[in-house]
Amino acid sequence: MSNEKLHINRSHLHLLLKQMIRIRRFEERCVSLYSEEKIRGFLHLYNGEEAIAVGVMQALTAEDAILATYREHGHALARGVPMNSIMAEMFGKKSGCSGGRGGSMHLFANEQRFYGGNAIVAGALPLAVGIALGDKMQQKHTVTCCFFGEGAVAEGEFHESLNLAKLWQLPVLFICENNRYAMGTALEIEESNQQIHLKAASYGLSAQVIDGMNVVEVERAAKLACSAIRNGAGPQFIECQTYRFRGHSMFDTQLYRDSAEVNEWKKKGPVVQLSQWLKNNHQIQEEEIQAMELAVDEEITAAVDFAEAAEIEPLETLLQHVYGEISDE
Amino acid sequence: MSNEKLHINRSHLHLLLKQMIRIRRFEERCVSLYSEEKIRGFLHLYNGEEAIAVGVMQALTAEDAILATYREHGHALARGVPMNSIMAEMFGKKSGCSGGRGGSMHLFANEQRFYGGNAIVAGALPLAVGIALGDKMQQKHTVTCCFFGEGAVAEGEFHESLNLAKLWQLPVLFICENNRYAMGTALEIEESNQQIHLKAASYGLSAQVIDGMNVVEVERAAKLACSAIRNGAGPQFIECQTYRFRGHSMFDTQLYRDSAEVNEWKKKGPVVQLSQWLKNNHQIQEEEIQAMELAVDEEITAAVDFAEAAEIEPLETLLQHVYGEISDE
Amino acid sequence: MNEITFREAFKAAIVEALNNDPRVFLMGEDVGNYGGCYAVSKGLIDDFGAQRIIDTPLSESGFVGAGIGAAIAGMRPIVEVMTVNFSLLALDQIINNAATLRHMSGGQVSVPLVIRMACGAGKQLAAQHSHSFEGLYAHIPGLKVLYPGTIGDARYMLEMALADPDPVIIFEHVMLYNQQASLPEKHTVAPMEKAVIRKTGTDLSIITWGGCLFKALDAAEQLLNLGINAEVVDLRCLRPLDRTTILDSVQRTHKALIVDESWKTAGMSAEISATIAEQGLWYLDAPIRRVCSTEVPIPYATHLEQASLPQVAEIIAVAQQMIAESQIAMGDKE
Amino acid sequence: MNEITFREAFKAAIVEALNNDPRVFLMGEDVGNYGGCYAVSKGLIDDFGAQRIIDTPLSESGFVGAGIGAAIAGMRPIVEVMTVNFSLLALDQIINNAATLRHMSGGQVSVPLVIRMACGAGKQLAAQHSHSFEGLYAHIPGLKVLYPGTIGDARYMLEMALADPDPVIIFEHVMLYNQQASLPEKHTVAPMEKAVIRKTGTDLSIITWGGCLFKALDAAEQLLNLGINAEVVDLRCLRPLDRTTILDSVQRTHKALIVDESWKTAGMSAEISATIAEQGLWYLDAPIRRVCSTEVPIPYATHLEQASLPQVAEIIAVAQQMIAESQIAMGDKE
Ligand SMILES: Cc1ncc(C[n+]2csc(CCOP(=O)(O)OP(=O)(O)O)c2C)c(N)n1
Ligand SMILES: Cc1ncc(C[n+]2csc(CCOP(=O)(O)OP(=O)(O)O)c2C)c(N)n1
Ligand SMILES: [Mg+2]
Ligand SMILES: [Mg+2]
Repeated sequence: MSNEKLHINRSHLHLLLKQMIRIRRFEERCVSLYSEEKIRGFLHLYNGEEAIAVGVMQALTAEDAILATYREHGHALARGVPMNSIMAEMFGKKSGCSGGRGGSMHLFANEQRFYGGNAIVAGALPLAVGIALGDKMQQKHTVTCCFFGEGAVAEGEFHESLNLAKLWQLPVLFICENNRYAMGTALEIEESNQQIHLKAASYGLSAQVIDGMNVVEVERAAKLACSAIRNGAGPQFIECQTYRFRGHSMFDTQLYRDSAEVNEWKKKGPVVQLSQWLKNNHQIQEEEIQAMELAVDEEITAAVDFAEAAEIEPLETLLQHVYGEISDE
Repeated sequence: MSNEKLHINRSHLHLLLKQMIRIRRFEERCVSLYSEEKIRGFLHLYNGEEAIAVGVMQALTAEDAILATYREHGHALARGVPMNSIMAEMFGKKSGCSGGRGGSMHLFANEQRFYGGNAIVAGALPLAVGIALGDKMQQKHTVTCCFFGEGAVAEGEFHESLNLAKLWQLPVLFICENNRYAMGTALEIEESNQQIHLKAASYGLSAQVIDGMNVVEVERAAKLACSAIRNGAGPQFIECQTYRFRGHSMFDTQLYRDSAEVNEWKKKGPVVQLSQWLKNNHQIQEEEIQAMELAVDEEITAAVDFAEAAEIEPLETLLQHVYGEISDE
Repeated sequence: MNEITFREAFKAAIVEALNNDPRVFLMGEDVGNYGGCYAVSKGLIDDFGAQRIIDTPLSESGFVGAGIGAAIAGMRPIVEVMTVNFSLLALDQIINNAATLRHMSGGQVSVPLVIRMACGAGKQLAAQHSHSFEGLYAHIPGLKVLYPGTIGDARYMLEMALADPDPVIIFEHVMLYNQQASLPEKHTVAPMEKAVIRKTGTDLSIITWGGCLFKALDAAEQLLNLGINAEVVDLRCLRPLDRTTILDSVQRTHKALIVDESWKTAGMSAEISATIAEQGLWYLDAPIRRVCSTEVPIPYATHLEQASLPQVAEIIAVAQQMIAESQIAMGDKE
Repeated sequence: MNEITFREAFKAAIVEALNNDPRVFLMGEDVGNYGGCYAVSKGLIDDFGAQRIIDTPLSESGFVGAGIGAAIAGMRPIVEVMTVNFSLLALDQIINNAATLRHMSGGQVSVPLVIRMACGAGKQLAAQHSHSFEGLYAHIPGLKVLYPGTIGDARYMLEMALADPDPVIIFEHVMLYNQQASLPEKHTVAPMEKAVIRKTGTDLSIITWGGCLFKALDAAEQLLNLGINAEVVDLRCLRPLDRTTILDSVQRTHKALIVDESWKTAGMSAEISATIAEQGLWYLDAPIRRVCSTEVPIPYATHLEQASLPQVAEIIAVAQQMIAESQIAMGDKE
C-alpha cells in the first residue's frame, strides 16, 4: 500500500478551508431561501459535517464515482458540480442539475459521476456496489465512493452491500458520516453495537474511525484508503465522527437533544477548527478568511440570481425522462 | 447464570438417539413417498442435521415458541407435533397440521407454539424478534427459538433482526444450522466472513460455534443459552456446524459438491456418532437400536396409513382462513 | 362541534387505544423522541413511556416483522412506517408473512396488526417520497386496507382496525394532516368496511377516497354551479371493497368517474372500473373515466408536481365531457 | 422445425447474449454452480466462467441493486431473482431506484437492466412460492414488463430487452419450462411492445398472457367445437400496454374475457378491463369478464391449488355465459 504524501502546505489548507466555508455559507443561504419559499420540499443541511465531503473529495479523481444521501449539497459542491446548477435545481428550474425534477434531495451530475442524491436511507449502497462492479468489469481502476449516515447502518441493505463488496473485492470506499442522530433517534437507540467501524470490520473490510471534524485527518484517511483500493486491497470503510449543527430538516423541533450538546460540538466544528489552527500557526490572516467569505458569498449570490432568472421546464415535458430512447445508447 | 446440570444418563441418551433415528427414518420415508407422488411440492430433508433440532428442543419448555425454515420436519417432530398430523399435512389432507394448506414447507402447530415452517429465507427472524417482544411485554418469561441456515445470514433481515434483538434485550435463541451450503452455493461464496458466530458477536450477542453433529454438545449449549436468556442476559446465538447428507431438495443434482465430501461428513453423522459412542461405552446394544428402529418404523407406517386414509378439505372451504372472524378473539 | 386537524384526530385515536388496551403499543421510526415525522405522536413518549412508544432503528423489514410477531404473541401493535415509499422495504414481511400466515397455517395463526403509513404527494418531496401504493396493498388477500378521507374516519377507524383479527393497513395522506374539520359523533361513523356517499347526486358518480376526497367534493360543488349534480362516493376501505355501494350509485347516475392519486395503469382505479364493467355495464350511459396521476415518478418542481396529480379542474372537465358524451350516446340510441 | 422446451429457449437467449456482447453477464442466486433453481443456466458457468455467471449470496436487495449500479456503469446485467415472491425483498431497489433514477436525474442516468423472475403456481409450492405479481410491476412508470407465453418469445424477447435503455422485467412461468414447441424463425417474432393475436376469432376476445396463454388457446379450441369462435390476444408486454390491439380485437368481437393468474382485485386484469371501459365501451355487447385466481394465498393441496387457479373449463364456461348474455342483451335492444 503506497503511503501517499499529503500536501499539507499552506495553499492546500486554504483551499480546504475555502471549500468548507463555501459549503457552510451555501447552506446558510438555503435556510433563508427556504423561508422565502424559493426552495421547497425537504431540505437537509450539512452544517458541521463539511470536513467529510471536502476531505474525501481530495482523494478522488475525475473518473471515480460518487453516491450520497439527501444531505448532499456539500458533496455536490465539493465534487465540482457547478453551484449554479445546484441552486437552480432547488429552485425547480430547467437548468438545475436534475432539470428541476430532483430538488435538494436528488442532485445528479453525470459529468462529475455524481450519482445522486438518494432519499431512501441506505438505498445507494447497493448501487455503489454495482457501479464498482461495473467499473471493475470494464477494467476502469476507479473508486466508487459512497456516503451515508450512521442511521443507514441498521438497514438490511447496509449489511448486504458490505458483504457483497468484500466478497467480490470491489473498489468501494464507504464513508459513514456518524453524526450520532438519525432524525431524532440517537445512536444508542439505533445500534446494539455503536462502534460502527467494528461492525464494518466484521465483514472483513479494513475499517477505521476518525475525527470527521478534522478535514486534514479526513483527507489523509481517504487518500490512504483510496490508494489501498487502487492497489487491489478491496473495499475500505471509514467512520467519520461528526455532528449536525442544525435540525434534521427544516421541520425539526429538536426535542431529542440539548442545545448544550449542540454548542459543545460547535466548538469542535470543522471550519472553526481549521481556521483556528491556521491562525494559531500564523498560516492565515483574518482578512484572508474574510476574503474567502466574500468570494464565496459572491458566488452564492450569483447562483441565486442565476436560479431566480432561470426558466422552468415547460409542462409539455412532464413525461420526458420516464423512458429513454433506443438511440440513447 | 445458573449452570444447569445436564442429565447425560443412559436413558436420556437413548431418548436422544431414538429421536434422531425417528427423524432420520421419517425423512427416508418421505423420499419414497415423494417418488410415489404422495408428497409433492418442494421437499427439503434434514438428514445429517438431526442433532440440532433434537438437542435444542431439550432446552425448551412447553411455553417457549419455535420458528423454523422449510427444512423443518425434524424440528416439528422433536417438538412433539404429532407425526400423524405432519404426514397428513404433506399428503395435503384436512387433518394435516396446517389443514393441507401448508405442505412440507409450512408445518404449524399452535398447541406446541410451533410457528412454522417459513419458506422465505430469513423471513422468520423478524417474527421471532416480535414473538419474543410480545411475550416479554406480557411478562411471560419464555424463550423464542429461531432456526435458520447459514444462507440466511447474508439477508438484510438477519442483520436487522439481530440488532433489534440485542438492542431490546429480547429472549431469542438464534440457532444457525451451518450446513455449509445454501442450495448449491458454498459458504465462501455466500459470506465474506465465514465465521458466522463472529458476525453475530458483532451485534453484541453472546455467540458461540459448536459441533452440530454432537447432540450432547448441542443440548448442553442450548441449555446454557436458555438459562442465560431466562436470567435476563438477552439474546443468544449458537452456530451449529453440520452438513446435509442429501440434496437441497428433491430436484438437486448436486453438481456443486463431491460425493467424497459427503461421505466424509457422513462418518461424523449425529446418529452414527451417538450410537457408536454408546456402543463403545457399553451403554447400548445393537438389539436396542434395532428395537428403536422398529418402534419408529411402526410409528411412521401408522402415520402414512393415517395420512393415506385421511380426508381432503372440501373445495367449498377454499376461502376459509383468509380472514378471521371478529369472534376469533 | 369543535374543529380539529386530521393530525389531532389520528393522535387522539392512538391515545385512546393506548389508554383502553394494555396490549396496544406504537412502534416505528422516530415516533418517540422526535415526535413522529409528521408530528402525529408528538408527546406520547412522555405520557406512555418508551416501552409503549418504541423508537425503532431504520430497519423497516425488521420492525414490521417484529410487529407481526408481537401480534402473533397476543399484543395489538400499531406499527408506523414513516411513508408508504419505505414500506417497500418491508413488503416481504407484509405479504409473505402478515397476509399469509393465517391461511398457510390452516387458520391457527392470527396477525391482529395495524400498520399506519403516510403517503401521497403535494409537498414537493419528489420521486422517492410521494408515492401512492394503495392499489398494490389492495391486491393482497389477507390484508385489509383503510384510507380515511374525513376527520371522523381519521378519528375512529383505528379502533375498528385494532378490533379486527387481521392485519390492517391505514393510509394517511400527508396533505390532510393540517386540514381542519369538525369532528362528528362516533356513532355516526360507518363501519370500517363500508363505502359512504359523502354527497348525493343524480348525474354522475365520482368515486374516490383518502387524499382525493376533498378534491372530489370541491369539484362536485363547482359542478353544481354548472348544472351538474354529481354524487361523491368515498370508498374508505379498499380491501375488502364495498362493491355494492359503488354499483348502487352507478345504477342511479349511469356514469362513473374515478379519482385516484396513484398511477392509472393497474392501480386501484382500474379495479373499480373493472367492477362496474363486470357487474354494472348496462347501467352506464358513458364510458367510465379515470382521473389519476400522470405516469411519471413525481417530480420536485411545483408546477410539474401539480401537473402530475389529479386536480379539481380536471375532475370538472372530465365530468362535463362525460355528460356530453352520454347525451350523444343516448341520442344514438333513440 | 425443431422442438425445444421453454427452458432451452430461455437458455439459448442467455447464451446468445453472452456471446454477442461482452457487457452482458448473468447474476443471481444459484445461477452458477447449482445450474439455476429451474436449471435454465445449467452448465453456463463452465462455458463462461464465474466472472460472467455470478453466484450471489442470498441478498435480493443487495444484488438487484448491484445490477442497477452495474447497468449505470455501462454493463448490461441480466439479474435473476429466483422467484417473483422473493423479489419483494428487492422491490425498494426496483421501484425507488431502477424505475426512478432516469427521471429523478433529469434524464442523466440510464438503467439498461434486465431482471428475470420465475413466477406462477401449479407445482404445489404453497403460499410463499406461487405468486404472480406482474400487475404490481406493470403499475410502475419507468419499468417495462414482459411475459413470454410462446417459445418464440421465450427465445427472442431477451435480446429486445437487452437492447432497451430501461429496466425490463421478464417473467417466466414455472409451468412453462418443460413445455415443448417448435421454434419459429426470429424474424416472425413481433417487437417487444406489441400484443399479438395468437388465434383469430369473431365471437369474443380472450385476452391473456404468459402462463395462461396455453390455457386460453386450449379453451378457444374446445369452444370451436361448441360453435364459439374465440379470438386469443397474447399481451406479451404488460407495460407499456398495447391498448390498440386490445381495443381493435374487442371492436371486432364485442366481448372481452380476461384470463389472469394473479388475484383479481386491483391486478393486471383490472387494467385491461378499465382500458376497454374507458375507450371501447360502446363496442361491448356483454359485460367484461375476468377469470383470475381465487383471492386466497395459494394452498399446497393439489385440489385446493388447482381450484384457486384459472382453468380451461372455467374459461369455456364463462365464454359460453358471455355469448348467452350478449344474445339477451341484443334481444333487449331489438
Ligand atoms: C428507508 C428509509 N426510511 C426512513 C427514511 C426517513 N428518514 C430520512 S433521513 C432519516 C435519518 C437518517 O439518519 P442518518 O442515516 O444517520 O443520516 P443523517 O440524516 O444523520 O445524515 C430518516 C429516518 C428514509 N428516507 N428512508
Ligand atoms: C428470500 C429467499 N431467497 C431465495 C430462496 C430460495 N432458497 C430456498 S432455500 C435456499 C438456500 C438456503 O440455504 P440455508 O439458509 O443455508 O439453509 P439450508 O437449505 O442449507 O438448510 C434458497 C436460496 C428463498 N426461499 N427465499
Ligand atoms: Mg446521522
Ligand atoms: Mg445451508
